[in-house]
Amino acid sequence: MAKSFGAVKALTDASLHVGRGQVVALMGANGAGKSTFVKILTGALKPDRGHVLIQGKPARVGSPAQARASGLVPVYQEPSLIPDLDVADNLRLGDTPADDFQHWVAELGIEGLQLTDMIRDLPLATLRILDLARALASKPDVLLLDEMTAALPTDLVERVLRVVRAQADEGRGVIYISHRFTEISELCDSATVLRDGRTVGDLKIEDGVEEKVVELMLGTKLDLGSRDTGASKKARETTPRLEARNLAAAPRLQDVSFDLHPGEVLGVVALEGQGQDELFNVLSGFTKPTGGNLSVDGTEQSFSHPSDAIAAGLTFVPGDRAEALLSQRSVRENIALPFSARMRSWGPLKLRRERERVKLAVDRLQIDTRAQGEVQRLSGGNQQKVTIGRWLATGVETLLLFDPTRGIDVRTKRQIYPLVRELAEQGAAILYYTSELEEVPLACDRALVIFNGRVVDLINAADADEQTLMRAAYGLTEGANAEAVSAQ
Amino acid sequence: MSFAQKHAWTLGLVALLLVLLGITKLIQPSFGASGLESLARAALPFAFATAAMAVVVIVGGIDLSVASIMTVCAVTAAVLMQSMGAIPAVAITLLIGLGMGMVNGGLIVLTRVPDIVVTLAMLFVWEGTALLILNAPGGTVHDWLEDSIAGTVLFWMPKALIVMAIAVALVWIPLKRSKLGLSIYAVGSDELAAFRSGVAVGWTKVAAYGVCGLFCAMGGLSLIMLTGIGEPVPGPYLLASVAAVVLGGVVLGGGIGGLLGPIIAVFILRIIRTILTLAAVDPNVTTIVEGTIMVAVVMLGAFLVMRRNKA
Amino acid sequence: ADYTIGVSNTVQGNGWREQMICAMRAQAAVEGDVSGLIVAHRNTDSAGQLEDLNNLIEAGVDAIVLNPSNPEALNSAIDTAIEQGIVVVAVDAGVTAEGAYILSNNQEEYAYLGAKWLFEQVGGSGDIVYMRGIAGVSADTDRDNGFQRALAEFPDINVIHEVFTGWQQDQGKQQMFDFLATGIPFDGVWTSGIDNVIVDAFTESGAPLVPIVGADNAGFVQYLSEVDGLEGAAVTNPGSVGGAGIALAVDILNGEAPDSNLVLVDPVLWENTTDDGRATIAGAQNPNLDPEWPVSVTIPGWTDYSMEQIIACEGPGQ
Amino acid sequence: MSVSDQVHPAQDDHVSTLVRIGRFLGDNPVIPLVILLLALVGVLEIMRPGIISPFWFGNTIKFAIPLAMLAACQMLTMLTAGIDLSAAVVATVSAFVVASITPLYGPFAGVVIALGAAVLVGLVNGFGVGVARVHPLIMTLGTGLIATGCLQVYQRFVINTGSEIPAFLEWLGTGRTAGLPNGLFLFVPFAVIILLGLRYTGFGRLLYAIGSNEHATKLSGVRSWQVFMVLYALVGLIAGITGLLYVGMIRAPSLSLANPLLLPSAAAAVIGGTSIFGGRGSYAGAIVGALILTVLGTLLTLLQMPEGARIALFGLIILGVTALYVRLTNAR
Ligand SMILES: Nc1ncnc2c1ncn2[C@@H]1O[C@H](COP(=O)(O)OP(=O)(O)OP(=O)(O)O)[C@@H](O)[C@H]1O
Ligand SMILES: Nc1ncnc2c1ncn2[C@@H]1O[C@H](COP(=O)(O)OP(=O)(O)OP(=O)(O)O)[C@@H](O)[C@H]1O
Ligand SMILES: [Mg+2]
Ligand SMILES: [Mg+2]
Repeated sequence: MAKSFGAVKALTDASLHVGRGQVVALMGANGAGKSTFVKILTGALKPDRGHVLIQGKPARVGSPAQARASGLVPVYQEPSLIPDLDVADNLRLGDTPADDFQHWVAELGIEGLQLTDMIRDLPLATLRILDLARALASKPDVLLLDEMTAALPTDLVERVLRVVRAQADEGRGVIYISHRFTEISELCDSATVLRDGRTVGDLKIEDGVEEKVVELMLGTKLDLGSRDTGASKKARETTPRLEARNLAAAPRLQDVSFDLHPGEVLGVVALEGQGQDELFNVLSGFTKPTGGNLSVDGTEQSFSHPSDAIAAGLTFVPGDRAEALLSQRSVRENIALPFSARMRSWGPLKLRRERERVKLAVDRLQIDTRAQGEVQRLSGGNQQKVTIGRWLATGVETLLLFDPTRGIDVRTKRQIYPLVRELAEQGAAILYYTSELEEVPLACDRALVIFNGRVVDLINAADADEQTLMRAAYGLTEGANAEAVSAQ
Repeated sequence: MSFAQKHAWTLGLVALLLVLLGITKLIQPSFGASGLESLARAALPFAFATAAMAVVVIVGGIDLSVASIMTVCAVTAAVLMQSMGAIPAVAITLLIGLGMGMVNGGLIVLTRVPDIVVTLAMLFVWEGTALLILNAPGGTVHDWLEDSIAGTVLFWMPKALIVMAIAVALVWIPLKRSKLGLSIYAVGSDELAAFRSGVAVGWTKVAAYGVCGLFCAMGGLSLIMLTGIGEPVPGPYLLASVAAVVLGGVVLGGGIGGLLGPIIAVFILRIIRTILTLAAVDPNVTTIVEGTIMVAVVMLGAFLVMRRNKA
Repeated sequence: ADYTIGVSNTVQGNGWREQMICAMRAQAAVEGDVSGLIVAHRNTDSAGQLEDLNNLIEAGVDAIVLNPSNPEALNSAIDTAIEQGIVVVAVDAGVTAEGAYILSNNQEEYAYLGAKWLFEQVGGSGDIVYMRGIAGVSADTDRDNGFQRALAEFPDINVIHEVFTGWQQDQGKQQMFDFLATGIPFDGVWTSGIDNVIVDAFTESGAPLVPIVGADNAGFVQYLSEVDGLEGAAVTNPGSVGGAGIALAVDILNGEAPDSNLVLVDPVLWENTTDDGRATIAGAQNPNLDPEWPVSVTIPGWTDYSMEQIIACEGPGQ
Repeated sequence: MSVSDQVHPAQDDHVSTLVRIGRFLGDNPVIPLVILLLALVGVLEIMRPGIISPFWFGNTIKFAIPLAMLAACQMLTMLTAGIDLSAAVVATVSAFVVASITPLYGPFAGVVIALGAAVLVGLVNGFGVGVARVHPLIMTLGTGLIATGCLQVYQRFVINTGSEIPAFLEWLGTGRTAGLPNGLFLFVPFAVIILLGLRYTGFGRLLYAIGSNEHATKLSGVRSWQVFMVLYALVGLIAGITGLLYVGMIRAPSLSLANPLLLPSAAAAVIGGTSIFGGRGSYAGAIVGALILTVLGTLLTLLQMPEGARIALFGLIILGVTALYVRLTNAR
């Protein structure tokens, strides 16, 4: 397969083979062309070159409908349900049998879903599950899952893996894309690695394959992350940058208190829908809290607009990059956006300063700027970097990161952890929500665990192995650390 | 969501309409069956134009040429009726309207020029076509057609209202229940997601514009049924239909809304005109009042939605 | 008596129609028998005028004075009105409904008179620019009939350029500039009332003036006496015919109906090429009047209001 | 930089000339428009040999200027996914007010009151769009109606005060310097300000940003209502200035003077490549769009054919031009 978008060659020579009952991981760095490959295989894009064979016979997959008829059913990286229709109508649109669908929804652990619910009103994680359930209900021969789990909380990921494995065991083929090695090693039989649009290797999944895959993906060796937490201990002795006391916000944030010090990275860990969205919305000035108060550098603050929060030094990077990006504008304009936000800076631009700062941010994050004319042409991971780069360019005091590594490849992730650390060491205070528990020890000093809208635990990075975090996130540590938390 | 919540906007419009009818009755105690009858007749062309506009707005487009298509259909029918019976003439006109709409849709899909530009250009093309068909008012309409929308049945029910309801329902209800109707909403809501769900996006758009043309043809026919003559100059239906569509709860951009709300909005706009005339308000002020009410209703709607979202 | 009269008009924002409305208001104010005037005055089509007429009938008026958008399209409402004993008077243009009274400016004659003068002025042969109104509108069609009648009488006159101004000043001016730019020679211009901007187009571009026919709009009439070298004629087309319509309606309500249902107000031509004509023009001029208003603000024998009253533009009880 | 250089291949440089031309045009969308404009002028010259003269040139520019200025109103609002349906009415109001106030209180007062009225309408639009969040189409349609009504009421009080157009406006509207219309003395600085302002000021950036993703601008601390208020007030001011120029040009303060420019002004903006969905557009394109429409108007005025065919041809040519343009630049 080959595919170019104007000057950019997304795929040059990509091949892939899936047998019955096999789960093949499709791996590659951000921008390697994985999604493009999936789109071509399922008729959403026309390839420049290449062909698809099904059971050895050439197949035509000219449109998504044709692909579906040939048994190739995808779950794309972006939700593909119609926002203004209810669930039932979405099913009707693709002739998906509702009974099977509901069976799969239940199997995947989504409760309380009504067929009359509007897609628009459902949270992202649910949408991903519905996408999957819809695909499963059409009984595909080959299932193509593109970063299906990136936005899912850990509990749902497990169910998805179980269901997918069961599919393969029934004799279906699965193409599975993810940047998470734990999932790959748990689920997949083999891995096909793409680099710059070219298939560079097919590997069996076995112990120690991870390093080989990374090497193939990146074309270089890469250190695994590690770090020491000495500096941050010191940090906690200063006055807190951010003091939250008994914050509450509808519908799910009940009572959250914490201190965030300069030089510290405070992790936030929670299962889906425990109030973490509301917490970040309150801190970033999007919604007003219904209770509690918030002080920045010792002065009490009440934000009525994100610009108030920004003025107080609190900058927010949302998890969904589509929310934060000007998709049709250039990388430069995206990064420079906060410079013009306030009315007094509506005048002539300071072009030189802007160019310098933007370049600094781009270099520091190693943003791939080949398609910089329009941010929507960057790959997902690079888009994510742009959303962070915006705040590097303005200078950060307090950074609120909401799942910043969602859908990002290992290499980029390993650029982001040290960056976060480095910012903290330079005096920034960072609040870091992540849906991937293994990130906590790599990026954070301590982790705040939220369950049911309340803080249930505060765990030091040294103790934050996945099991401890998981138990806490499920609210299973009630009592032990809770007093310590409330005393803080 | 409960029925009342889902249709809150439409129910609000119905309430507003009832209040306005009450006000009319207060100002003019003799307002009754004949008043309703003339209200329904006045609303007829606006209702069809609005239905036409609503369909393309739902599919995510807009059609600036509705008034021009209506004019072409009106003069075509008026000319045809000089030489043939009403039924074939009506049938041919409906087909021509459908065809003109599909031409609009086809051009949008093929040229990939934005809807608003294509239909702006087609506004002129159809307007010119109408003048080429009839360069001065003329043609004829069979009497029974004119009578079919004049007067009342069952004491007070205006025939025009019944004709309107039947015509719109015959097209819209089967459409809305069909896969095509669903596709129209899907494409308007999220074109990419619809494509990926297997919807033939291009054909759906062509079909939606075709339905728009069909409603325009009905609008054109209603014009000649009202006036008895074909006039080759477009009336004020473009902006009025956009206004009614938005007032009726259809979201510009697509995917949300139906036809009932916009048609009720048409009646609201018409009855405001009636009230202002009955109250002998200075005509220059009526323009101001109409503009203000339009803006105020939409503002109020936005305000209520904001309140509800906060609560 | 204590009459309420309804007025319906379908063009707004043009000086002629505004004058017509003001004349109606002023006349209603001076008629002792009129206590109320309901005016429906907006931009709309025939279907919209039907709506307005029906609303006026609902309002229970005693008489309706309308400027019809089309002679045939309004019959259903007019018939209803007459059935209910409402007096209907069409002004400016006619209607075909049985029993309606018509007090009409003779549009065909308007065009014929001006065209004939123009053709004679250029010596019976030459090339003429023909600047019409809005294609497909009744008044434009009537005027075209008159123009064609005159044209038939002058076989050596050739229409070298025909264009529709849409009765818009800016479009007329731009179209004249465009034609002047072609350098094609011509001998005269007939306009359908977009007149003074045509004179401007000549003077601004430095082109030699040719005879121009316009209407009796204040701006053009002023030009006829002030612009050096302009030979031209204004054909009267009084908007005050609206006032006459009110007077007629009141007469009919009072039982003094005229013998015929049809009264044509024939236009008059004022030329600035004869002493008589120049004197008429000098007398008619009114530099303070809105330039789009016709200078013939009254119709002797029909209207009773004064200049001040029509300019005040107030109806009864205001 | 170093890592990404290794990881991603450099852009391919053996591409065909055709692709390269296409890409160049895609990056400079004004060029195909200018080519289309020149083609239309060529057709005109073939149709009426000798028409292309300095006189014609001056006229074309003269009539394109007000259209291009109103197109600026449409383009600027379209950048934020809006539109200004009241622009033409505002121009008319401003024209009528200046002509009716001047004989009473002099030209200075006339200009100030006219522009004041224009900015007022703009502020109301800005409030409706930015604060009350009414769709711009409805808001400006509504204020357009309201302004028309107010103008109608107003004109009744000035029927016999006469009207007078300030001499400098006549000079600006009708005079020529070195064969070129004096209107350029207003338009050239105006266009430069818009062009540079969009590219090199924070406000210009924000217009594009809000049109691309308003939510993202909010995240970055932009209070969009402020932007909308200033934008619509500015657009009102531009429409008001256009009205002043136009009344100097046409010298007939009619109650519907500039109203026919509404559809063409929106058409000029979209022909010029502005997306009505926001975030994309350039003023250079809109200016060329205005010139194309003006030349097209001349072309059709001079074609002898039935009026219906003329109107239909106008539509077909607009469609053809934009379709070709989209094909050439691959823009949407
Ligand atoms: N529309 C476009 N126009 C031009 N270039 C594009 C476009 N879309 C993507 N590209 C380029 O193609 C390359 C691969 O992007 P792609 O989205 O496939 O990355 P990816 O593998 O999905 O990475 P990520 O994991 O970051 O999402 C990028 O360098 C990008 O700049
Ligand atoms: N519509 C498009 N137009 C131009 N370039 C595109 C387009 N879609 C993708 N690309 C480019 O193609 C390349 C491959 O993108 P693709 O989305 O397949 O990457 P990916 O491997 O899925 O990455 P990720 O892991 O980030 O999802 C990228 O450089 C991307 O920028
Ligand atoms: Mg991808
Ligand atoms: Mg990607």
